[in-house]
Parts: sequence; structure tokens; C-alpha cells
Amino acid sequence: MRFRDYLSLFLVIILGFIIFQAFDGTIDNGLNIKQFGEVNLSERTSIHYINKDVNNESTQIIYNESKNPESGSANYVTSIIANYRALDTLGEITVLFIAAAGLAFVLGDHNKNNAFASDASFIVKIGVKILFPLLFLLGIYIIIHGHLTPGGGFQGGAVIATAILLKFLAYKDYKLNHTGLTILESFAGISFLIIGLIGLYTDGSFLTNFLANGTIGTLFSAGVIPIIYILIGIKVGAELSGIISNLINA
Amino acid sequence: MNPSLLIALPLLISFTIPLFAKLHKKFPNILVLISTLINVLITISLFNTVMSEPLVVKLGNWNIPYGINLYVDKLALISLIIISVLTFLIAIFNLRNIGELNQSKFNTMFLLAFAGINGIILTGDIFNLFVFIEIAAIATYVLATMKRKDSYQAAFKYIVMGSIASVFLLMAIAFTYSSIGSLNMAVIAKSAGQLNPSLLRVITLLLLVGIGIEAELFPMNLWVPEVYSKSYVGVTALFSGVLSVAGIYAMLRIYFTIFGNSGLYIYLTIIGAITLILGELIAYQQNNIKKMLAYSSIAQMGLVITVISLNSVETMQAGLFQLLNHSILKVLLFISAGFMTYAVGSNKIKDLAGLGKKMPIAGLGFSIGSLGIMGIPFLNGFVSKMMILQNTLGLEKYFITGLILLATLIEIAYYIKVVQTLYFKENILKVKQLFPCLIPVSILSLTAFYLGVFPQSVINILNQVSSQLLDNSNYIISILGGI
Amino acid sequence: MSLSQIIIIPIIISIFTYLISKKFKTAGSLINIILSGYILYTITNIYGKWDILSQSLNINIMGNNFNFILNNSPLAWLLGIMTVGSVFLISIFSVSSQKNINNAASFSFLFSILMGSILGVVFAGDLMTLFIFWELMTWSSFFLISSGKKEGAKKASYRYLILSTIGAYLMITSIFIIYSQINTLEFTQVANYLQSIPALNSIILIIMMGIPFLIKTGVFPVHVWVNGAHSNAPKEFSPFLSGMMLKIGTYGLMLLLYLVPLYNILDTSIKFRGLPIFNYILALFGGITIITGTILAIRQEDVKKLVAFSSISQMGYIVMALAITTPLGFTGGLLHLMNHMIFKTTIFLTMAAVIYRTNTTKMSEMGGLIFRMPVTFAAYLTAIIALAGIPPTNGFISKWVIYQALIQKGYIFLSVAAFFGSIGSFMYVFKPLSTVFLGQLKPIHKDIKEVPFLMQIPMYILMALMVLFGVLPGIQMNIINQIARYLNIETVQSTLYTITGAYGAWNSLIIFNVFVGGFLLALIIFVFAKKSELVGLMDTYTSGEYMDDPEAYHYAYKYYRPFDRIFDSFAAKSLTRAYDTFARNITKLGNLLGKTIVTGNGQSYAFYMILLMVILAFAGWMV
Amino acid sequence: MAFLNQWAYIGGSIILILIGLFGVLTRRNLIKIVVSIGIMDTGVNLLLVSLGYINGGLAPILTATNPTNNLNFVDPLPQALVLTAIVIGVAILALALSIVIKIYENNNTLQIDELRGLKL
Repeated sequence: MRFRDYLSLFLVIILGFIIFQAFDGTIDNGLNIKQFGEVNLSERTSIHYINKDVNNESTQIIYNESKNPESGSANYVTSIIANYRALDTLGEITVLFIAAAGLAFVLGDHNKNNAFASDASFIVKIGVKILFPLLFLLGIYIIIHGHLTPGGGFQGGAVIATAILLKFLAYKDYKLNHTGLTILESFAGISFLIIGLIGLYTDGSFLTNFLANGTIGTLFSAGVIPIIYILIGIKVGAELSGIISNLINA
Repeated sequence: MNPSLLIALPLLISFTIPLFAKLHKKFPNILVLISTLINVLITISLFNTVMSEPLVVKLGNWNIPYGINLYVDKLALISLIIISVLTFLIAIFNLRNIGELNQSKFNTMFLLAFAGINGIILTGDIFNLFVFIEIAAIATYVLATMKRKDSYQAAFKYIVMGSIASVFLLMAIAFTYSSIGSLNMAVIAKSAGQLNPSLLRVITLLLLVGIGIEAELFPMNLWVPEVYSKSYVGVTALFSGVLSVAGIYAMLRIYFTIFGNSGLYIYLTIIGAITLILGELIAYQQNNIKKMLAYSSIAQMGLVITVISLNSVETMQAGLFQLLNHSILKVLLFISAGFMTYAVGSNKIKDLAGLGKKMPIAGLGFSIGSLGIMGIPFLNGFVSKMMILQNTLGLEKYFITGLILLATLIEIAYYIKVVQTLYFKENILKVKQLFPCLIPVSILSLTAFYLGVFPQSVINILNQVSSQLLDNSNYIISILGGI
Repeated sequence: MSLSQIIIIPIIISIFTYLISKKFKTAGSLINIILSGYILYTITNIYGKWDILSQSLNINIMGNNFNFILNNSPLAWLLGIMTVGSVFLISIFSVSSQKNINNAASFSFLFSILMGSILGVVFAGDLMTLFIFWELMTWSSFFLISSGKKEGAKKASYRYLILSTIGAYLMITSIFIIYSQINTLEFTQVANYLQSIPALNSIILIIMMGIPFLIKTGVFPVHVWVNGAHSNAPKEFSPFLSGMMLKIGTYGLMLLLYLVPLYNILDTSIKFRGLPIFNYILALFGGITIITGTILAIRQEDVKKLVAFSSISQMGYIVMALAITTPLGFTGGLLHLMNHMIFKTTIFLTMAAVIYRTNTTKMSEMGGLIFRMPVTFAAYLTAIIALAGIPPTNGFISKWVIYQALIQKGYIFLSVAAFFGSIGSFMYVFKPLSTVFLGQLKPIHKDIKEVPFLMQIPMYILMALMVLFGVLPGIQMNIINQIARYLNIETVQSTLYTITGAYGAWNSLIIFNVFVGGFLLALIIFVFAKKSELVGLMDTYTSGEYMDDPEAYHYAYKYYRPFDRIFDSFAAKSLTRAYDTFARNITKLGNLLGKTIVTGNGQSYAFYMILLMVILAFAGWMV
Repeated sequence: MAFLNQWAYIGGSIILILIGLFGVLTRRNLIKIVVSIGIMDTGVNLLLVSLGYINGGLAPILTATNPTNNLNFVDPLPQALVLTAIVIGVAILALALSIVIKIYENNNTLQIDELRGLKL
């Protein structure tokens, strides 16, 4: 290590000490960072997400029974992502969109060859042939059940992109149709925004959940959340695949 | 009009650009023009409403503070107007750029950065602020590579610094959420006083670094000179005139609205003063016009932050007016310098000799811009500089006044050299081509004159803005209702 | 016409002047003639209406009520009419002289703005108005100087601007400090305020306010811009720059010395021969300025530079006289101010005429122009007689009053300086006379003619003025006494052609008659005596030898070499160089900082970020 | 053990951030710098999640086994935030990598010492 490296180490350690000042909870003067695992949820915003009483009266929510609960999603994380804090999610897919488009721009044309010199072995090829539809299906399942189970558009989209990655790994001449991907991305993004704007039109507020929420825990519930998640799934899948393709063909 | 459209429409249009880019070469650019124009109109339509009382918009109809809300007060509205008008003018400037860049990608990124910047201004939620800062940052990372070749290394530095900053920002948000239990800025502002002081210090420090990247404060601004000089002029103007406004806005929100009265302005004063002096000193010896403007821009940010951090209504309004003038003039400077450097194909100041006569409009634009920055009477820079002087002296901060005067002197020294080169030397180079730069240059110059002669209306608004900024109870009450 | 119109009209008209003269080159000067003529007429009409025409404009700006006041006082009137008069004359001159100049449009444009802003400065009734027009004046004159065609114009104007800006900042700082205390900037109230606070505080404020005036006046330590600016400015602008612009600085000094009765404030401080030490130091600087200006003027090879340094030394007289603050000093200073404006304008105009014909300013490249440009020669001759202080011209009278003032108080050093300057001025004004106008005509200048008639008009007018004021100083004394009464200063006794000093009176009529008699005698001798024979210029000293550098053999080259040798070591210590070194060091510092901090290494940048956090964290703990 | 239990997550994630930071400051290879940025991102994501944990808490999803909202769920908000943060991190990393690829194409090296030709 050079002198600068030691200096950096020293500095980083000092910075660590400075940051740990934030946990100076021994002197109890004021609000502090909560200790690990000792969070009192009722002090936080989240309790309202869990009780689903942001706008409504607080009622008992029961899986598969409560009709039209707020936000309608059994998965609280999903209800936050796609509903309570949908603007974050809009920003998130925008970031991904920027990354995909930027990557395509930085890396330039798509006509270069695959990074792999030759096709993978027979076993891999067959394995991919079997796995690809399964993974694709799994991705779609995760996307569609985003409001019921762990997962959702991002996770499902990532799984779909993984399936595409497998294709790349197996076949050296595998190419994606980038025009198609672009259209998919744009379509999904535009639709998301249009759904948001419909909410603005019907309920006077951008990104409102304007559909009925149904019974919590069923597949057709939670209003626009599944639709949004499907769009996100399409978008993320297309963008991550595009990123993979661009990086492999770089 | 609903302010959420200010974010939604640019995003919508930018998503459509890749679809329709192939229809016509100019199509993406025209879409950007339309989008920014719509934003200008929306912000202007909001004017009367916001002047009477701040506009709070719930998103998704969720009650505040559980959902995300947008907040437009006078400060935000002024920033929005500056940002959309300047971006519109830069977009006009970009029209000349056909064939040089990848139009579709460039305009997409440009518009996304614009949307992100609007989001930074509008949002009332600290995590959402982070998201929009990242949108603006990542879009500008891509924009920074637009010139290919040279620009990659500069962009990489920008990315490295930007991602460290984003990690710090996120860390600060995590600490804040864990201790206060909410992400809504008004809620945080309400309970910020109860925070453990050492925790507060760490949070503000982390936030300072996180946002200093966009606000161009030293040393987070070290990416600026390289990225500015290696990227396309339209992008540079966006960085200097628009992104920095958003950066300062975020700084104001965090330091004054959220963690107001925490007494940590000394951070800002120190950093601002260092930024100011270093920026001017380094700018003084530049022979590359874009770098000179970049360092000058850095120094101006330092000046604004120093003045603002003195924490009184008068200095705040002076600083804000300076920020306004800076962004107008810097965009003017970059645009007119852009026309000139493009015409001679060089960024060297000495290669611009005598161009003032060959390109009268661009030359005039550049000189008005520099004279404004130098602060000659009847231009806007004069008024803000006088305000800064008067108010720093009024607070008896003689040291800071001296520092500011010294910096301004150096600034005059290097700007006037360029103006002299433009007009009082013979031109030896052949000028390639003259472009229609009349619209942006004339609008900006006239604004500079207007604000120099009749600054009153703007200053009145800024005065109200400043008193609101220094007393965050307004903010809390208008978002959370009575307490 | 109100005062505000006098000021605003030139500034507004200037834009049209520019647009019109872009198309027709001479139009700009014509417009300026009409404009300045009209304003001249207006100003003569407002003579005597002191304080009646006062105007104020209340603008709420920056959250404060600034009261912009314009006021007509005798002092302001005097400087106003001088300004407009010289603009008028120079515009007449430049109608012909600018026919072939490229930037005639911008010249007329800036000149018009400059006139308006100077009128703004002199008629200002409060510090803020003064400052705003002061800045406008600085900038417009800066661009005028920059537009000079010589190589040095850029650098000279740059130096001028930087110095002026430093001054302006000091001034605005003190203005705001005063404003924060009394919430008004009106002159009399500021004066009262400065008298009410402790002497030390008011001296600091006054020094801060005075430095910009000293810079504009060109007093010793801050005179470095003067020679470059004067010699490099466009030839039509140099007369104004030297004749008028320097006086504006003096006007500011007078405001401080007399309107804010500095004498009263300083009355308690240490005194030197009855004069507060501060005033004496100012006078001392004036004396040093005289000596420096004189020595450097004698050395010059470039005629414009020579006259520029002479301006510096003459301004030294004015500052010195004004700083003494006795009635005689005041009168002498003001008289010299007026007279210097007249004869220095003349000298620069004649030089402009010479340059117009010969296209050079090097004295060693000229000679014998008396045969070709007699009117110019006559004007120059009259002017240098005035400058050297020889009766019956106006220059003598003002110097006479200044000497009276000095001797009355018994300031030995100042008197020596004044005498040194007087004798020196003989030397340096004779040099252009003998090298440019006398001697032999150069072959290349064989075909040149006298300048066009339009360019001669101002010379005639100025010549007449010099003699007129030389014979009838009472005309000037009338206005000076009005000013003195206005400022509550004792007046000096005078009639139309006499001035009573401390040690006797001066009767210019008698002297004039003597001189007329002498002149007639000399004329008779000249006409009837045998004419001298002319020898070709180059024949005299080459003796058939081959010359590497014919210039060096010209008799004008190093004209006063023996005298210069005495002061070589003095002249080597150039203040200009010191200023330049300072500027270079700032560049170096910037370069160093740029190299050490902005290394181009992204990791270092990240490192600095972390370092900053650590430092700030510690700073935060400290606070 | 109580100490470890309390600090392993929060402290560990901050240390992870610092390690990443150290990497960014000292590594000479561009890819390693990008990896270090990735480590920092991971660290901060972990920090966010761990700040939302509740002792004995359930995953914040209503299922047949956890059917009502009165149960002890962990804080769902940080998890939502982390999802966003991850995506942003991915975007930055992808972009950084693409730029590294371009730098390599243009300069044929990834060593930062050899890449300082474009100094100010």
C-alpha cells in the first residue's frame, strides 16, 4: 500500500467514528436512531400502511375477507411501492430507463459480436432450453402475484432478464430485437404515466388508485396495483435484458 | 393546473421520444421544446394561486404525511419558472445541433434530467427527493458522455463522486427515518428540534455532501470543470444554470426548512467561502473559455451559499437574487460562448479574438453576460451584488464582505479580458458559420436588463420567500395543517 | 430642462447615435455636437439657480428606500459646464478626424454615455447616485480606452479598470456602512454624520471613500494607470481623459475636503504647521506626484506618454493646493483645475492632429511640422506656455496662486516640489516643441497638410480661452468665489484682472501689455532679420556612414539624456512593475491551486470529499 | 451476544459502506472501483433494511397464516425504499460499467495511474 492508501484508511476510520456519533444514544437527549429490533412501529408512518388507515377509519383487516380495504394489496411492501409511494416507483423506473438508454448510447451500435467466442456446450444449451420457458413463466407469475406474495414487477422483471441472460450464455449468436425492446419500454412507461394521469382526471390526484380494490388476498384485487406491476414487469424485463444485451455485445 | 403535471408530462414525452425519433430528425428536439414550453405555461398559470398561498398537492389522494405530497410555494415557483424558461431557451439553442449528436438519446436524457430537476423542486418527501436527485444525476451522467472520446473519463469521475454522494444521502435518509419515523419533510422539520444533537450533526453533514454534488460546492464540485469543458455546450448550460439552481434549492430546503434553526450554517459558510475563493482564483488563470466559465460558475455557487448561510432575511434575499441572476447570466454566457466556440472550433480564449464583430449577437450576448456578472449598473448583477454587500455589511460581517469583494475583483479581472479579446483584437480565424442565436440571447439579455432596472417586483417576492424560508413553521403548517 | 433630463438624454440618445453612426460614420460626432451644444446651452441657463433645481427620486430598492438626489451647486455647475464644453469641442474635432476610423460608431456611443454619466456624477446630491454614475463613467471610459488601436490599449485599460474597481468597492463599502447607520446618503447629512462620530472611524470611512477619487485623479501611489491609458486611448479621447476625467476624481476629493469639512473633523488630530496631518499627507502625496510625473515625463520618447506624465504632475499641483484647505489653496486648486483642463485638452488635441497626419507618436519620427501645420503649432505653443506657467496665459495665474498658498503656510518640501515641477515642465514641454514642430521636416512628411478646418476650430477656441483667462482671471474668480461662498470658505479678493494673494496682488492687464509689447518687438526682429538656412535632416550627422538605427541618431532621441541619467535609478523602481508582479503572482497562485487540487484524479476528489467531512465534523464539534 | 446481535447489522452495514469507500479511494483498477461502489450500495441497503427490523417480526404480507393486521409485522417502508435504492444502484453500476468499457476501448487500460493523461 502506498502512503495515500494509509491516509485513506485513516480517514475512512475517522469517518466511521464520526458516523457512529449518530448512534450516540447513551445520552438520551432527544430523538435517536432506534436500536436494532426495538422499533416501535406505532411511532412510525408505517403503522398506517399496515392498518390501511391512511385515509379510512381504522378497521380490522382480515385476509381473504375484508372487502375494498385501502390500497387492497395483501403485500404491504407492494401497496407502498405501487400505491402509497407510487411517485418513487415512477422515479425508479425512470432511473432504469435512463440507465438502459444511456448504456445503449454509451456503448453504441448493437452489431458487434457476442463476448463469447463460441456456443456453450450441449448440456448448457439443453438446460437453457428447459429452463428458459420455466424462468419466463416464473417471472410472469412473480409479476402477476406481486400484490399477494413477495415479489412483483421488479423482481419478476429481473427473473425474466435472467432467462434472457441464459440465452446469451448458451448461444453466441443470440440477438435481441432492440427496436422491439424500445417499443416495449416506451409502451410500459407511457402506460404507467397514463394510468397516473387517468387518476388525475378521475380523482383529481396523480397516480390515484381509481379501480375497485376487491377482496384482499385474491388475484383480481388491489385496483391498479397489478396493472402497474405488470407494466413495471414488462419495463424492467425489457430494460434489464437490454442492459445485458448491450453489455455482452459491447 | 396540477403541479404533478410538471413531472408527469416531461416524463411522458421523454418516454415517447424513442418511439418517434425515426419519424424526423428534428422530432425529438421539437418534442423537448414543446414539453418545456408546456412546463413554462403551467408554472405561469400557477403564479396567482401560489402567490396567495402555497399549493400542497397530494399524490394518489393519500393523506399527508403518509403519501407523497408536492409542495409549491413562492420559492419553488420561482425556481420552477427559472428552470423551465432556461431549459426552454437551452432547447432552442440545441436546435442548431442537428447531426452532431444522437438526437433521440440526447433529447430523451435532456428531458429526463429536466423532469428530475422539476421533481427536486416540487417534492415534499425526503426519499422522493433522493429519487429525483438520482434521476437528474444519472441523466446528467449520460449527458456528460455525449461528446464521446474525451468525455468518458470526466463522466466516470462524476459518477464515482455522485455515487458516493448518493450513498451518503441515502444513509442520512435512513438515519432520519429511523429516528423520526417519517419521510415527510414537514414531519421531519417539526421534530428536527428534538433530535439528538450529535445525530443531527451527522445527518446534516451527510446531506451536505450528498447535495453538494448538485449545488457545486467545493470539493464536491471537482467534477465540474472537466465535465463542463468536455461536454456539449447545451448540456453545460443545463448544468450551470439549471441543475445548480435545483441543487441550491435542495440545500435550502434541507438546511433551512427541514433542519432549520439547527445552527449548523457554519458548515455552509466555511464551504461557501472556500468555494468562492478557490473558484475565482483558478478561473483567473484559465485560457479555456469553458473551463473559465465552469470555475466562475463554481465560484458563484460559493458566493450564493456563503451569503445565504449568514441566516438573515436580507442576506437570504440577496443570495437568492444572486442565484437568479447567476443562472440567467450563466446560461446566456454559455449559450453565446457556445455559438462562438462552435464557429471557430476551439475553446481557447485567444482563438475568439475579434469574434465580437464577426458574430455581433453572440458577442453582445457574451458581453452583456459578463458585464452582468461583473456587476455594472443597470444590469441585474449590479443589483444583487449591491444587495449582498449592503446586507453583509449590515450584519457587520466585514471579513466576509472583504472576501466577496476580493473574489468579485478577480472575477472582473478575468471576464474583462475575454470581453476585450472579443472586441479589441483583430480576428485571424475564419468563422465557419453563423447560427440563429437571436431568440435565446435576446430574451436572456433583455431579462438581465429588466431585472437590472426594475428589480423591485422580484425582490419583493424574494423578500417574502426569505422570511418564509427562515421560519419553517409556515412550511409545516401549510403541509400538516394547524398544530 | 431638469437636471435628470440633462443626464438621461445623452445616455438614451447614445443608442440612436450608435445605430445611426453605424451607417454614417461622421453622424455620431455630429449628433454629439448637437447634443452637447444643446446641453451646454441648458447648463448656462441654470447658472445661479443653486439648490432650486434639486430633484429627488425615491426608489424602494433592496428593501431600502434610496433617495436619488440631483442637485445644482456652483461646484457641480462648473464641472458640468467644463465636461459638456470639452465634449462639444472634441466632437467638433472628431467629425473630421474620425472619417476613416472603424469604430467611430462605438466611440460616439460611449462618449455620449460618458458625458451623461459624468454629469450624473457631478450633479449627484447623494452618494448612491454618485456611485452609480461613477461606475457607469468608469465602464464607459474603460471601453473607450480599450478601443485604442495601439497594442498597449488592452493592458492599459485593464489596469485602469482594475484599479478603478478596487476604488469603487472601497467606496461602496463605506457608503453602505454609512447607510446602515443613518439611513440616508444625502451629502450634507453624511457630512454631519461624519463629524458626529469618533475621528478615527470617520477617517477610515473617508479614506475608503477617498481612494477611488485619488485613483481617478492619478495621485502618486495609484497613478500607474494614467500614462498607459492616456497614451493608448484613441487620439480623440485622450484630451477628454486628461482634461476632464482626472478632474472628476478631484471633484470627489473636493467633496470630501470641503463639503464634508475634513478640516473640522481632523482639527483635533496632530498638526503640521497648523494643518492636520491627514491633510498634510494628502498634500505630500500631491507633491510626490508632481516630482514623479515630472521626472518620468522628461524621459519619454512617445509624445502622448510624455503629455500623460505631465498630466500626472499637474494633477499633483491641484491635489496639493486643494489639500491645504486655505482660501488661497482652494482658489489656486480650482483655478489650476480649470486651466489645466483647457491647456491639456489643447495639447492632446494638437497631438491628435499631429497623429492624424503622421500616424505616429514617436517624437524621433517627426520634426519640422511647423511648416506644414502652423495652426496646430500655434495652439501647441500657447498651450505649453500656459502649462509651463508663463504669463500672459492662464497657467501662470493658477500657479502663482498656488505658490502664494504654499509660501503663506511655509511648506518647504511642497514648495520645492512645486518649483521642481515648474522647471521640469519647461523641459518636458519644450521637447515635443523642438522635436515635433521645430527642427527639419522629415522627407516622408513632405506632403502633409494642415488638419481640416473643423479640427482647427476647437484649437482656436481653446487658444482664445487660454489668453482670455490669462488676462481676465476675474471671470474664473467669479465662479470660484461663488463656490467658496457656497461651501462656506473665505473668498480671495479679486477684480476682473487682479487677484490679491497673501503677499501682494497680481495685475494681469499690466503684464499683458508688457508681453504684447515684447511680442511685437520680437515679431519685428523676426520679420526683418536675416533668415536662417535649412539643411537636409539626414545629411547632418551620418557623414556617409551606414546607420543601423537611424532613429538613435535623431537629435530628438534621448533628448535630455544627461538629466535622465540622474534619475535612472529612481525610474527603474517602477510601481507599474510592482503592480504587474502582484497580478502575475495571483495567476501563479491560481495555477498552483488548480494543479494541486484539481489534479484530474477522481480518487483524489473523493478523498477531498471525505477529508472535508472529517474537517467539518470537527469544526461542528468546536462550534 | 446481545451486543453482537444489536450491532451486527447496523454496525456491520456501516462498516460495509466504509469498506466500499476505502475501495473507491484506494483501488487502482476501474472495475474494482465500480465493485467498491457496489459494496457501498449494498451496505447502505442493508442499513436501511436493518433499521426497519423488529424483534420477532413477520414479513409484512398478509397470508393465510398471518391473516390480520394486528400481528407483529416488521416495518414495510424501508423494504420498499430498499427496492428503489437497489434499482438506482443497479442503474448507476450499469452506467459506470459501460463507461469503463468505453474507457478501456479508448485507452486499452483499466489502471487509473495510466489514465491520467486527460488531466486538467
